[in-house]
Amino acid sequence: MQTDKFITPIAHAFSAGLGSWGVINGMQVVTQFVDKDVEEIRKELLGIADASFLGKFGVKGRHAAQWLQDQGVDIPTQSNSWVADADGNLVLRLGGSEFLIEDAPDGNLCEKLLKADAKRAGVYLVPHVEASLVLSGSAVQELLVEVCSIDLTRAALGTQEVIMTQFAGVSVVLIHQDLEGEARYRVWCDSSYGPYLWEFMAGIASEHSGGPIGVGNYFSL
Amino acid sequence: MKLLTCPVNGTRPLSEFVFGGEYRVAPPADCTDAEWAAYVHNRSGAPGIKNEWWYHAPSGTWFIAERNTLTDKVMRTYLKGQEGSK
Amino acid sequence: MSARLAKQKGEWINRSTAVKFSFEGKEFSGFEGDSITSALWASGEQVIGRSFKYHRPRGILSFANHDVNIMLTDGMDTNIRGDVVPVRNGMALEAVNTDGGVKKDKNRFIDSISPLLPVGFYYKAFHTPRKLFPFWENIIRKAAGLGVVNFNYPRILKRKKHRHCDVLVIGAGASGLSAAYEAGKSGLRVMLVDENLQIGGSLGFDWGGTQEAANLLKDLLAKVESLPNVEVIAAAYAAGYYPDHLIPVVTADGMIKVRANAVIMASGAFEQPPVFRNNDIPGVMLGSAAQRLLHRYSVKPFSNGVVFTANDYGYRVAQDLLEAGIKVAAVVDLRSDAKDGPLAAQLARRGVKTISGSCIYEVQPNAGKTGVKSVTVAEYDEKLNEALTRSKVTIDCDGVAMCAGWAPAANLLYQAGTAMRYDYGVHQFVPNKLPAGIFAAGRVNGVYALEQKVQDGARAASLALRHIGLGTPELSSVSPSNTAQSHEYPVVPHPKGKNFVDFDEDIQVKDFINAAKEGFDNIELMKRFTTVGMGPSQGKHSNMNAIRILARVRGVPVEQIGTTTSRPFFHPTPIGHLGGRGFHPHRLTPLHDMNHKLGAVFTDVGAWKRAAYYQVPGLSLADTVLAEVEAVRTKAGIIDSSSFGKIEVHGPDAALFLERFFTGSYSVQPVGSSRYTMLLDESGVVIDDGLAHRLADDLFYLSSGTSNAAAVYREMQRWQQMWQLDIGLVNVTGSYAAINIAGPLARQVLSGLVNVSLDESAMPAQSICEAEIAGVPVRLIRVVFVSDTTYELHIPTPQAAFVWERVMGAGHALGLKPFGTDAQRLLRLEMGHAMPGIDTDGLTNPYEIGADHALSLDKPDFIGKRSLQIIAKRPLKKILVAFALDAGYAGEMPFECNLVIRDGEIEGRVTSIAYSRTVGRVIGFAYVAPDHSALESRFQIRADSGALVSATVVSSHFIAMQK
Amino acid sequence: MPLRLLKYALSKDYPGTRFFKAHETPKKSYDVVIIGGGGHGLAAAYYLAKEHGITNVAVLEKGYIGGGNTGRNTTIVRSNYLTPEGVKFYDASVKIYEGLSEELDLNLFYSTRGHFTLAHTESAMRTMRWRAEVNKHVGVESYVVGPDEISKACPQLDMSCSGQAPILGALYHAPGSVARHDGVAWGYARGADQLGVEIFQNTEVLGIDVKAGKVVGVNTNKGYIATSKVLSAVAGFTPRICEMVDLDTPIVIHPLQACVTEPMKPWLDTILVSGSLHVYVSQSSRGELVMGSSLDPYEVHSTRSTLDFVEGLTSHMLDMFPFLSNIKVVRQWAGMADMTPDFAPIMGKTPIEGFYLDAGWGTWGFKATPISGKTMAETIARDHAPDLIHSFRLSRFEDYELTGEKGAASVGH
Repeated sequence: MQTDKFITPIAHAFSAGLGSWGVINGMQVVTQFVDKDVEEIRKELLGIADASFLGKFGVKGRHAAQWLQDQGVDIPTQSNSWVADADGNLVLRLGGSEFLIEDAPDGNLCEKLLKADAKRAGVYLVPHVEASLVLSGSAVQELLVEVCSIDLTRAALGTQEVIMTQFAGVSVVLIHQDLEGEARYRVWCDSSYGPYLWEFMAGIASEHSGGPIGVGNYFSL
Repeated sequence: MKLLTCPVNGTRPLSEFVFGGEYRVAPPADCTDAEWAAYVHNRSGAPGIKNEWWYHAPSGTWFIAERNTLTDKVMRTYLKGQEGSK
Repeated sequence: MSARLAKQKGEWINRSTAVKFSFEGKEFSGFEGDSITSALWASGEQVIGRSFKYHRPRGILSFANHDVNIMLTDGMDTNIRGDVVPVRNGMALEAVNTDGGVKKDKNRFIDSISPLLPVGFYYKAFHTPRKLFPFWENIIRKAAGLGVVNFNYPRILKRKKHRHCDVLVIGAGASGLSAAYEAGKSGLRVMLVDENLQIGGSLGFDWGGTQEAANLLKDLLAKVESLPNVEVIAAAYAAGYYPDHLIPVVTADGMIKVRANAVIMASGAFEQPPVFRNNDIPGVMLGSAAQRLLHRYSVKPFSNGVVFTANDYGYRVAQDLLEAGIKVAAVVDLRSDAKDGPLAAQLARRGVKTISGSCIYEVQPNAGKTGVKSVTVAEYDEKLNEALTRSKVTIDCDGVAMCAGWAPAANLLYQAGTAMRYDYGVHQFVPNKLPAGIFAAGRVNGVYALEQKVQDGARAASLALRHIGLGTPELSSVSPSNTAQSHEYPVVPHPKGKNFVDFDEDIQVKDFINAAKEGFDNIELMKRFTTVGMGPSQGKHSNMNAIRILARVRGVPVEQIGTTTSRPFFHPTPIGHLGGRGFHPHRLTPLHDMNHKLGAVFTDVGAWKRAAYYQVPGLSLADTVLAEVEAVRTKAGIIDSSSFGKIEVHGPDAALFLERFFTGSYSVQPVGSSRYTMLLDESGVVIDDGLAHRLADDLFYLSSGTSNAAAVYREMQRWQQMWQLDIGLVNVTGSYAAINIAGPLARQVLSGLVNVSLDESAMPAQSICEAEIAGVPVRLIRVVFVSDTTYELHIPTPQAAFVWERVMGAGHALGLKPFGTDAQRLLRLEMGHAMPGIDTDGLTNPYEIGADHALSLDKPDFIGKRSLQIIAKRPLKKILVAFALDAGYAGEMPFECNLVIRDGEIEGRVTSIAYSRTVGRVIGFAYVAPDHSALESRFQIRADSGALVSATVVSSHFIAMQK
Repeated sequence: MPLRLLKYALSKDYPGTRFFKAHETPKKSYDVVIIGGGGHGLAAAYYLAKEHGITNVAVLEKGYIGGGNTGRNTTIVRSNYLTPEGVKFYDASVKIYEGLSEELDLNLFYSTRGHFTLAHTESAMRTMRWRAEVNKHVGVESYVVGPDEISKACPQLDMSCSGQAPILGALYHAPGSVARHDGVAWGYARGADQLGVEIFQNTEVLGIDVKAGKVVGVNTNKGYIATSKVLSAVAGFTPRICEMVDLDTPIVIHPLQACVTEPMKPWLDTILVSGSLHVYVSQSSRGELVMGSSLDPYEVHSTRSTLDFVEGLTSHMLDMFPFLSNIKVVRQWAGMADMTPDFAPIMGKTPIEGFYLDAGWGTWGFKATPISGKTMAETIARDHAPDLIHSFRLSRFEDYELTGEKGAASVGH
C-alpha cells in the first residue's frame, strides 16, 4: 500500500495485496478487486463499492439552511430528504437543521464550502469522514432484507427520502437513487464501523454471486 | 419487535431506540432534602399512561412518547417543546 | 410386509427415486418424498418410539408435526420428528429415550409398575433422608430427557430476512387460499405461508371418498397462482406472533421476519383424540393421520380398521379408507343418533356397520403391545359418561382411526391477544374479540364445511383490506358449521386406566382426577402439577381434553375453566434458526492496520478493538507491559487513543452548557487551556470524567474515556433538549483519530514535525492549540494522564495513518515505542489518576474519591449538585486513598478487589494495584475508612491466601516517590 | 424405589387430600393479611404461624398460587452476591433451602449443581474477584477459577465462545442450586394451611384502608377484611399495591424473559451464567435447557414475549455451545420484575403503620423465598425488622444509603 495522506476508512477490510490500489481524489482506494468482467457482472447482480473518496461537507445549527443558501447551495426543503444539483452533488438534509453534502465524483462543491466562512452563531461545521458505500444491482433487495429491518423496497420509500436507520446493527444514513435506470442505494456510516459493515455486506453480496467492485470500475473514473 | 414512531424519522423497530425513562420535572432547588431524594429515587411505577424519553439512535433524536405501560400501546410521540402538535 | 398402496392421486412421493436408510440397525427403503414415519410404516414398522414416562411402544398419532413419541436420532442430529422430516439416503435412525432399542427397551418394565408412579410422584418421595436425594436424582435425571446431543454437531447460523407485506395469510387450506386470493385481487402485497411441504391443507387429504376437495384445491391454486402479487411459501411455519404484527416464518433455510399490516390466521385445527384404554397402541391413530398416510404417502394405516368417531368427520375418514381398499370393520359412533343418518346409510351401502351410542371401551393389544389385536366396543351413556360394559362386544381389527373433534390451532391468535369463547354449537373455542389487524378464517373460526371455509376466507380478506384502508365491502359473517364437529366429552373411563390424554407425558384420566383432588383444580395449577401440555407438542393434542376433564371434575362449564396461556413457539424452533446469523458490530480505529503490523494484541473496549499491548517475541506479557511503561518513563511512548469520546460544543452558550453539565467551572476558562470535567448523575454518583479544551470563546472540545462516550453524548443531547441553550453539539468521535506521545523525549519526537513551538511556555500542561503536521491539520493537546510530558494529537481520521507513520519515523531514533491499554493503566496509576469504572463503582460519589476540588459548588446549578448538598451532610463512610506496600515487600502479591480488613471486618477494598518498576514499590488505590485515610496511616489488605499485607497511605503522586 | 411410593400403589383410592383447603369467602377480620400467594407470601404466612404462633392469617391471591414470578423464574438458588449484606441474607436462604424438602415433606428437587459466572472481560474478572472476596469473608464458598477448571466442569463449553468473547475465568459458587419453583409455593401453602392459615385464590385486593396513617383493612373482590397488618408480597405488582396506600417507591416494572428447549439427555451438570453474553442456563431434571437473559430495556406491565429476546439469547447460546444449532426452543415466557435503582430488594416497615413491604426483588426473588418469608414474618410479628434485612429498608433511598448489588444481580440469576 502506497502511503498517501488520505486512506479510505474501509481499508482495514481489504486484506493486503487484494485488488489494485490507486489514489483517487487524493485518497487511497481499491480501484479494482477482480477482473473487470467479473466486476461488471457483480454490478449487474449485486455490487458493493467504496465511495469514501468523494468529498464531504457538513453543517448544522438553526441557521445552517440559510447559510447554505447564502452560499448558493440548493437545499431540500423537507426534513430527511435530499436533492442532487445539476453536477450530481448530493445535498442531504438530516432531520431539520443538519446537512450532509457529498460531491459528485468530479465535483468540488465541498472544497468551496470548506473555504467559505461558516463562523457564526447557529451554524456549526460538522466534519464528515464517514465510510460511504454504494449498493446496486438486480438482487440488491436480497442484501437489504438481511441487514435492515425496515422496508427499503422502492415502493416503500418516499421520493428523495433520507433514511436514518441501522444496517447490521450499525447506524447509517441511506438514500435511494435512480441513475440512468439503475437503482442505487447510498449508505454512509461512521468510519470506525466501515470495515465491519463492508465485510458483512460484501459477504452477503458474494452469496448472491455479487461482491465488491473497485472504485475505478464503479465510477468510470 | 415492537415499532415506535420517531416524530422526525418515522416508524422504526424498537432496536433503533434507547429508552430514557420517564419524563420528569425536578422540584425547585429550594425543596427539602426529602423531596429531592424522592425525586431522584422514586418513580411512578404503577401502570398507566406515561410520558417517556426515547432516543432514536441512528439520527440522535430525543423525543417524548406517550405510552400506556400496561398495554405497551403508544398514543403519540412528539419532540419536547412541541407537545401541542400532533 | 409392505403397506404401500398403488399410486394414489396427488401423492407426495416420487416412486422413481428410492431412499435407503436404517432404523435401529435394520435396513429400510422408502421413496423420495416420504417422511421417516411414512417410510417405516410402509415397511410394516409400527413401533417407532417409546413413550416418555412408561416406555410404552408408540406409533403414529397425529402425523401433523406433533407425534412427539416418534423422535429419532440419526447419529449427528437428534429429536428428529419422524412424522414431518423427510427421510434421506443414509440416515441411521434410532428412537430416542430407549435403553437397548425401541423393540427391547429395557425400561419397558416401567409400564407395569406405573401404579407406583402416580401423578406428581416425584414430589412425594426421594427427599428423605436428604443424603439419598442425589442418588435418586441421578436416576431420575438419566431417565428424563429425550435424545442424546452430539457435541460435534456443527454450528449452523441460518439466514434471517426481514419481509414486509400488506396481508399475511397463515395456513394454505381452503380458507387460507381463498383469503389470499381475495386479498390479492386488490393488488396489495400478500404472503401466504403453510407449514406443509405442499399447500392445500386438508383439501389435500380429507376427501371423504369424493373428488370435491381435490377439485377445489386445483381451482383455488390456479386462482392464487394467477396473481403475481401473492407470494406463496410452503414448508414455512409461522412460529409465533409478536407485537405490531411481527411474525417469524421458519423455513428449512432460515427465518423470515414478516411484518404485516394485517394478518389472517387460517391455521386450521388440531384433531383431538378420544380417550379410552390403550388409545396409544400403535395402529390407533387420528382419522386425519390415517388420511394423511393414505393420500400423501400412499400408505395403508392398517388393513382392517375400526373408525371410532364422535362427529361426521369419521364417516369421511371411513369413506377414504374404503376408497383405498382398506377394510373398515365397523364405525363406532359415540353419538346415539348417528346410525339412522345419511352418512351411516352411505356406509351401510358399502357394507360397513355403524354402531352408534357406543364407544371403544378398550383396545386389546397383541402380545408385545406392539399393535392392535381387537377392540372392545360397549354402549356409552353420554349423560353419565360411562361405558355400559354389560353389553360389550369384541371386534377384531389391526387399527383404529379416531375422530372425536378438533381444537383450533389458535396459538397465534392467543399470542396476539384474541379473546376466545367456547362455542357450544361446535364445542370448540372460537375467537370472540380479535385485536386490530388480526383476522381468523376457517376451522379456527369453527367453520368446517368446504364452501363455508372458502366464504370465510373471503370474508376475512375483505375485513383485512378494510383494516388497511381499502373500501372493500364487508361480507357477511359465515355461520359456524351446523353440526358439532367436536364431541363435548369424548372420554371413556376405565378402572384400569391407560386411557391417555397427553401422549407426550403419559398422562391418564385418573391423573387429572387425582391432581384435582389434591387441590390442583385450576387449569394452570393442573398443568404444572400433571405437566399436561408441557411436552414438546405443547398440548396440541391434550389441552382440550384436559380442560374438558377438569370441567367435568369441577362440575362447571368448559368456558369457566379457560385455557392455559399460549406462548411462542408454534412448533419448537431450532436454536440455529433463532440465533442464526446475527450482527456483531465492532469498531476499528483508523490506525488498526498500523497497530496490527506492530504486533498489537487487541482487546474489546465497548465495541472498539484497542491494542492491549504489542507482542515482543520471547517476552512475557508482564515484561512486555513493563517494557512499554519503561519506554514512556525513560524515552517516549505512543498510544492509539482514537476510541476516546470527542464532542464539540459550539455557540454563545457553550460555557454555560458545560457549567450546568459538569461539576467544574468553565465560564472563565482561558481559550487554549484544558480543564478537568466530571459528570455526575442526579443522585450525585460519578458517571464519567474527561477534559474540556477551549478552542474559542464559543467552542469547547471535550474528550472522555472510550466506554461512556456514546452515553455521555446522548445525555448531553437530552439535557440540551431541556435547557434549550444557544449551542450546537457535534459528536466527532469518529471524525478524529487520537495519538498520545508521552515521555521525556516526547517533545523531541514532535518538535521537528509540528509547525508550532512546543516550549513549556508556549505549550504548558493543560493547553491546546491547532497546528499542522506535514500539512495535516491537527489539534495538539498537552495532557498529563500518563506522564508529565504528553502530547495528544487529534487528527482527521483519513489522515491518521499518514501522521502516525510520520511520528513513528521521527521517533524511531529516539526509542519511541508503541504502548497499549495495559501499560496505560499502570502509567496512569503511577501518575496517581483514579479512573471511573475502575476506582469507582455504580454508587460512588465525588467525596468518596476525594474529588472535592472538582466541584464548583458555588455555581447556580449542575447535574447532581442538589444531591451533593444532601450527601455532604452525611458522614463519609469510605474514601479512596493512594497506598504503597513497604519498600522491598516480597510476600504474596495482593490483587485488585482484595479486601481491606480491620479487626476482622471489611473496611474497604483495593481498586487498583500493580508493581511499579518506576517507583520500585507496589502501589495502588484502595477504599478505607475516613478515620484511616491520613497520609502515613497503615491498613491491611487480605491477599488471596488469607495473609494480611500491610500498606501505607501515601500521596497519590506516586511518581514523586521515584527512587 | 423408595417405599413411600408403595403407598400409592397399594391404595385403591389415590391418597388425594388437598394440599390446601379451598376457602372461598374470607372472614370479617384477620390478624394479618398477606397480599400475594406466591412463594414469598406463602412462606411469610408459614413462618408467622410456625415461628410466631400467628395463625389468624389470610393469604390473598389474585390468580392461582405460585402463578406469578414464583412459577416464571429459572429456579436458580445462590448466594454469591456483592455486598456483605446481600451475601449474608442469601446465604441464610440457601441454608434453609437445603433442608426445606424435609421440613415441608415435599420433594423440591433441591439440587446443588455448582454455579459458574463466566467472565469474558477484565472488568468482569474484577467484579468476580470482588464478589469472591466478599463471599469468602462471609463464609460462602465462592472463588475465582481459571479456564481449565471451567472446562473440566463443563467440557462442552466453547471457551472462546466462537471467537466472540473468550472466557477469561469465572466466579465459581459451590452452593449454586436449582429447585422446583412450583413445589416451593405448594409446600409452603400446604405447611401454612396445616397450621391454620387461610389461602384464598381468585381473590383480588381492590384497595387498602388506611386511617390516620395506620392500616385498618383491605377491600377485596370478596368483601372487606378488617386487619391492622398487611404484607405486600406481589413482585411485579408492587407499584399497584403501593399506590393504594399512597406510598412512593423507586420500583419500576421491567419484564424478564426466559425460554426452554425440548428435553435431551442430561449433559449440562452445572449452572452457567455469562454477564457479557447475557445468558444463564441450566438443565432441568426433565432434560430441558432452561435459559434466561437480562431484563427487557423498558418498563412494561405485561408478560408478553419478544422475538429479539429469544434471537439474542439463542445467538449467545450458540457462541457458548455451538453444537446446539438443531436443538429446538419449545417455549418462551416472561415475568414482571420489580426493579430498584441499586438492584437490592426493599423489605420491612414503611411509613404507613401496619403496611409491610416485601418487594423490589428484581430477577432474584425465588432464591430469597425462605429467608424473606422468615424475616418478614418476624418483622410483622414484632413490628421490627431483623438486622439481616436492615440494609434493604425502604428509607435507605431517602438516606442516600443504597445497597449496591448491581454488579452481582444484573444478569445474575
